[in-house]
Amino acid sequence: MNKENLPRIVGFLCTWCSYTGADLAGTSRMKIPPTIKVIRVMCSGRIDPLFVLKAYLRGADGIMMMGCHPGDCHYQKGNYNARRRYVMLQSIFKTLGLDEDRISLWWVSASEAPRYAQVTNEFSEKIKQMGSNPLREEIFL
Amino acid sequence: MPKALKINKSVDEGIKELLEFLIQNEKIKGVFTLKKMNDEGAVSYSLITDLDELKEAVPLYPFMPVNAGKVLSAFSLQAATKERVAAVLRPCELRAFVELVKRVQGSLENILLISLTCGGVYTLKSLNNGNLAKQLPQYWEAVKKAEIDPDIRVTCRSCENFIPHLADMTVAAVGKKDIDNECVILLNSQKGEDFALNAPGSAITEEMETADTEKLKKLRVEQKEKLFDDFDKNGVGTKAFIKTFAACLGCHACSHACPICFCTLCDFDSKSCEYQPLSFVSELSQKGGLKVPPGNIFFHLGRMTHMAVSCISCGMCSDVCPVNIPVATVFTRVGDSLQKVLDYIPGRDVEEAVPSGTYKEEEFAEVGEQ
Amino acid sequence: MKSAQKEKKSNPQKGKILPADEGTRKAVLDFLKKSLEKSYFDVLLIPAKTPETKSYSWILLKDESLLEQADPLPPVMTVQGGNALSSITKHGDPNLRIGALMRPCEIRAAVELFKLNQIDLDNISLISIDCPGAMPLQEYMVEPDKIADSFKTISEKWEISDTLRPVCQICHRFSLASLLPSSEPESSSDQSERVLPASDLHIGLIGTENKNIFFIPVTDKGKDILEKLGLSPEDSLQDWESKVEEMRKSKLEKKEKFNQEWQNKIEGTDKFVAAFDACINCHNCMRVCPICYCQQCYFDSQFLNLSPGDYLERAEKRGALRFPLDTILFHLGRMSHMVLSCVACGACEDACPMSIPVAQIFTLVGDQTQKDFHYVPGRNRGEPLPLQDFVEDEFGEVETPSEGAEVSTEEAEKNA
Amino acid sequence: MNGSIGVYVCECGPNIKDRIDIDKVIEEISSKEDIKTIKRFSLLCSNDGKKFLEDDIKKEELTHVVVAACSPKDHEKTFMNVCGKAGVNPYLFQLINIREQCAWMIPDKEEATSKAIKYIRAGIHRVVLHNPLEKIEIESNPDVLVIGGGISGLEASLSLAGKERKVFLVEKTESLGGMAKKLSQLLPHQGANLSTIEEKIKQTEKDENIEVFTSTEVTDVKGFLGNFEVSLKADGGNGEEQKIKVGAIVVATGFRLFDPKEKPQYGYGKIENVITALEFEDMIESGKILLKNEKPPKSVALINCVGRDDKGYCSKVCCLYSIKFAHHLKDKLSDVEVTDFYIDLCLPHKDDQNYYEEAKKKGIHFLRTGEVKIEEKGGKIEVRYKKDGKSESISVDMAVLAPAMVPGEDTSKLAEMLNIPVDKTGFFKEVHEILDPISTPIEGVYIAGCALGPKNIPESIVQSQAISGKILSSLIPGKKIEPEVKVSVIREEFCTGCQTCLSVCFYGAISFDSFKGVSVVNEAICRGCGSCVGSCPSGAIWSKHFTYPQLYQEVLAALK
Repeated sequence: MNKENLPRIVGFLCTWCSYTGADLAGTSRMKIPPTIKVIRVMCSGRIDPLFVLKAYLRGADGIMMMGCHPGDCHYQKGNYNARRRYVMLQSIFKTLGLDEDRISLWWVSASEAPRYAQVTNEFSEKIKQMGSNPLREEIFL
Repeated sequence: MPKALKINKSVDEGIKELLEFLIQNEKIKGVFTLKKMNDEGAVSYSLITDLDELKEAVPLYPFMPVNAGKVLSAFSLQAATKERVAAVLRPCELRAFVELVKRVQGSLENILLISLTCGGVYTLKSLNNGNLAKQLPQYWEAVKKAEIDPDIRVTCRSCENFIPHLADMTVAAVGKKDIDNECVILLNSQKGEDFALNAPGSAITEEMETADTEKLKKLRVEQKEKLFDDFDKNGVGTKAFIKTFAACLGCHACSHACPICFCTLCDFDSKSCEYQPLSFVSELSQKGGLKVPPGNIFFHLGRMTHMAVSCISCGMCSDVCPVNIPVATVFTRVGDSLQKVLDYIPGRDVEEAVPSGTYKEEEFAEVGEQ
Repeated sequence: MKSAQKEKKSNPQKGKILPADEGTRKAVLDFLKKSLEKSYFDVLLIPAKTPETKSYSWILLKDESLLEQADPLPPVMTVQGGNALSSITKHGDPNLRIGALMRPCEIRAAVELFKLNQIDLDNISLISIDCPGAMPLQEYMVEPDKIADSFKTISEKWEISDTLRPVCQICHRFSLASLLPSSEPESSSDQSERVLPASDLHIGLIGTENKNIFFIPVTDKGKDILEKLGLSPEDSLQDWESKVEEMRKSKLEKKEKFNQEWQNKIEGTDKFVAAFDACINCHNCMRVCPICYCQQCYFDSQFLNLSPGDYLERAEKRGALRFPLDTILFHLGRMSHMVLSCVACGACEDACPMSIPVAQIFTLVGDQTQKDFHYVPGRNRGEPLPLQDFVEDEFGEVETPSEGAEVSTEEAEKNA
Repeated sequence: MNGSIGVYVCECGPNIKDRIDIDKVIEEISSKEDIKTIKRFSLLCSNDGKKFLEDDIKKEELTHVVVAACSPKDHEKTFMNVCGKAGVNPYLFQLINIREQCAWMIPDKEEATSKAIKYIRAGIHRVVLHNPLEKIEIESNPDVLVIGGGISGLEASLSLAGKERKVFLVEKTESLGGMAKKLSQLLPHQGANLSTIEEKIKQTEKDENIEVFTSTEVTDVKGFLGNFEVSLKADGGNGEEQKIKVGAIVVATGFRLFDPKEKPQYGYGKIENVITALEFEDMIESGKILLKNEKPPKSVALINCVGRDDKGYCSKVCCLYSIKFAHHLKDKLSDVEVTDFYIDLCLPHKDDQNYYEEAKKKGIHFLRTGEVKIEEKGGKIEVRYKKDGKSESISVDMAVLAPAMVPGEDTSKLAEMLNIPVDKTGFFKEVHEILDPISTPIEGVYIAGCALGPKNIPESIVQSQAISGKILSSLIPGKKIEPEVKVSVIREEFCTGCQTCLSVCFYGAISFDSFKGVSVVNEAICRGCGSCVGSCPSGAIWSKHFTYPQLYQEVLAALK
């Protein structure tokens, strides 16, 4: 992939844990791939599966859902809902043979800047290997 | 051994006799059941209160004009009925109703649920061809032998849930060689027994699950595995998925016929899903072309996230599709996976929470931690 | 109108005739390709075959290589073109010059939707085309190759075959309506005020034995297209006109018979109700109808919900109550909402899972009521919808005058 | 578009300036986006910067403002305030984080710049879809309801009343004091005695700011922080209903003791002279430590951890009171043999170890075993146990059981009423065991003491005092409450009434209007997490400031 064709990754980050963790990664000058574009939501429970579908169908090469670790949700349990929705999406994608690997969920706490750096870099690398989302060119959607 | 009622009449007439008894003795005010609309074979669900009208009823007619779960939901949406009524419906319709009740779209209260061991239904299209009436003997022959009539809906052929879960009474049909002369109605609940008190016929004991139901179950499971294998071989992958839905008109008939899709105004019919000029301009320049109206794949995948976990595989969606997309097969396949992953059987139990509204802290612990 | 006709005779309409050596489809597509190349249009809206399948859908194409998949006259009408156009311009002008090639009934639906503010026509050029009719969609989906073959013959010979959809067999507006007004009723409104014909440019296929195609400019925009593409409209259209007129006559005859036949079939409440015996209340007819543009149909809303007690009471009055409820109310109600604008496109019938002849019934009723109002839906962009007259006693026998009145007032406001 | 958008790029000293090509940002944005102005400034959060921003917004007559600078965690509020001062609704503003999320994490300047441009463009497309939101203020009632008159409840009531707060103290039983009052003595080595508790009860009863309701139950709670309406019923829930209004609620309902009868292996209720710790406390209190035959015991077994394995947690206090019993026995009956059976010894406080060593010195046997079994043999009690894999037994006159502490009877009922969670053990669950150990998900509802799980008296007191502090500092008389603005709203015309949203709302902010058949969000309770939005199949719920179209614009911009 050349620079023009870097993977396009959309990250939905909960504001309390993962976004703060991402900020901390910046503050700590960790190297984060420019491929990931962050969208801040209040809670991972706010991530409507339809957002993920929309991004996927619109040609996102990868989608990262991120929230607080189970038990640490700022809103008590929102991340448990997020987890179920993620599992559901995975199951649908697997059954239909769509690229389930393009969709991922990660728990990253506010202090886990190194983890944020690690998972974004790893995922970005993995998506690079997978190549771009074929739906980006698909007309008949 | 569970109690049962034996009426020495054909199975259809037997139920009607019971229903007549229930209405006559004011045990129920009316009954929801299929009723003949004309001589060409058209039927519709009706709330029958009058004994003359009951004569026109065809409770076990192998045809599903609309999933009766939807009918009972429409009836009891505003409140539970104060007067008691009965409903004769198929196991998948009953399961659909239970799913709707869980979503506060109806109430089971004061409804006597009469179901049957189900031989499946013919497609809507079979009525259009005018073949339905001719096929009836073939259907009942298959039911008696506990076999699969090859002309029933695809989802019926591969349905292993043909024994109802929560019925108060169940008409034994599958494997009953004598259904032309005798009607056996199992009483599955106290409510069922109470209603059947002093009813015509003789009290016997009878098992819900028999060697014949086992046999049919085996056949159905085989069919289901075949259907799934075929899907897993030919239907998966982005290309195949798009191809499957290539003919989609975006009419959303599938969602409107679906008993689980209960929303008054579907999100995908609403303004939030309409195309904004700005968004398609950039998409156009990226792809060089765009299907219009856009969003069919989004609709089907999105609808899947909303309802597939509760899909009871009634097959209405395939039947109403004007362009013959095997919607029910796709949704049944996905539903099966989802239901396994989330350990959920739609319509099994009214108290079981809908998976989208609940979670377990300890489940899927490995997810997100890699 | 009569004077306009006279005027026409003294100054006959001219167009451009182009050869169609490799078939009319190719000729039409070449023309469209040119329009893209010369940047007259940014994008085209046209039916196309979806890859690896036998089905068709609309595509908005920018990349001219996609034209290879396009088919100006596919054997079936999948999504009604009016709906397709509305879906992309409903929320305003995308700032693209769009050329939309559609069948006449689709153009007319688009014009009705334009009047209802559901389509923005500012940057759109409507291109209509002579239409041989379409084949029943559900039959096509079962045997696509066979049906496509017979459609090919029908469209080459301009046969009025009884394998076509019933409403297509009797459609006398298969060519551009506003050009040939002789058989149309006069408009109730003042025509001199604002005459904006339905399409901008018409493509004639009839009358050439498939050797040529005609381009007939209708509006200034249409003339502009031809001129910009170096196709000055100077050729005589007589061959086309006379052949169209001939075909129109035979279709009108067929329509007369059809009307009588259907009148007998559905006249009287019992017969009308019986026609919908098999209806399963899926409302799919409404969903595919281009004129039914409401986001939430009144008949899908919760306004009609009653309590179980009320249902039981209703059931007891008649001995039995059909569920889902209000089947006939729906069809009659929908009729009262849209039949004046019904363009008889047949989409409803194509989509009915129970094969109820919805389109035939609506066409019959539409034809008669539209005549009463001297209204031809979609003939003219300037002709106002006869909505103010909507509440008058046209439908005295219908169960739902109040609903009709309610919505029509809303529509009138919206339209004002 | 009718509005005019202004974009401001902050250099953040060298932080952004050195790592992002701001000129290029300005050039790209101004050529591609329909905006009124785009400007750069050295440090927008400085006083000069804020003044510049305010003046420029006014000068340019902007309606929407986008600032590209640091993380919203740093200066979102700062710039929102500036917008407000400049006459632009603070919510028609979007802060784009190009420092942490671009400048600082992408070493390549070109890449960082292009990402910054994308973020800013997304912000511009997002901000035009923003709606002006207004803060709302709600009157609040500073009074407090304390449920439970045990040591925790008493302490909370007294600390609040001491600061002139009106307290309603509701106790289910006839008298105050709770479990602590049933003790014969506190732990002597901790330097307190029972009179402290008696004293607290007296003070409470005297205090003019505390209204005590004994034999009274809470039957219903409605409302939210600052505005709770509570129904009380006297006579153990059978009497007349009374309604009170309070601003905060302290749940101090304590615990119960596990009933040893549930474990027949202890022979409680069947074998003579097998008694519970509380019964032994009564003996101490009466000064008569006697067997059923009125003779003093010659040998006593103290059995700890009764029910521990079933419950799965340590009750924390039993080891110490058993040691207290042992001391007492040795002190009163010099020739008595005392054996203390335990699974794990729990001696958490600094003086506890010493107290235990002293007991050993007095000749008390401590036996670490698994669960023991008690049988009757020849009129005596036989305690069977396993030691190092071998079955052994001793014969004693008396066995004192120390049962596990279990949740109070009303815990689940109250939890439902207050919409607060309980955990696996059945006790109430705090927001976070370490970070927020006294709060519940419901603002204004706090939990103290053993209602949360086993605690000793000092711990319970500390919690009550902490809660008083929280209430006194957050619920101030005369001060209004400002609930979250970015809350969820239900679009009624879309709502089908399936109530899925109710099941995913952890705050009980959504209720169902059965007349209209639609869900309703109480904006004063909603915290704006948006879980309900993600769960609604009809798309009927929007979370303000995070609406579907707003987020979708961000998705689109990310994929451009």
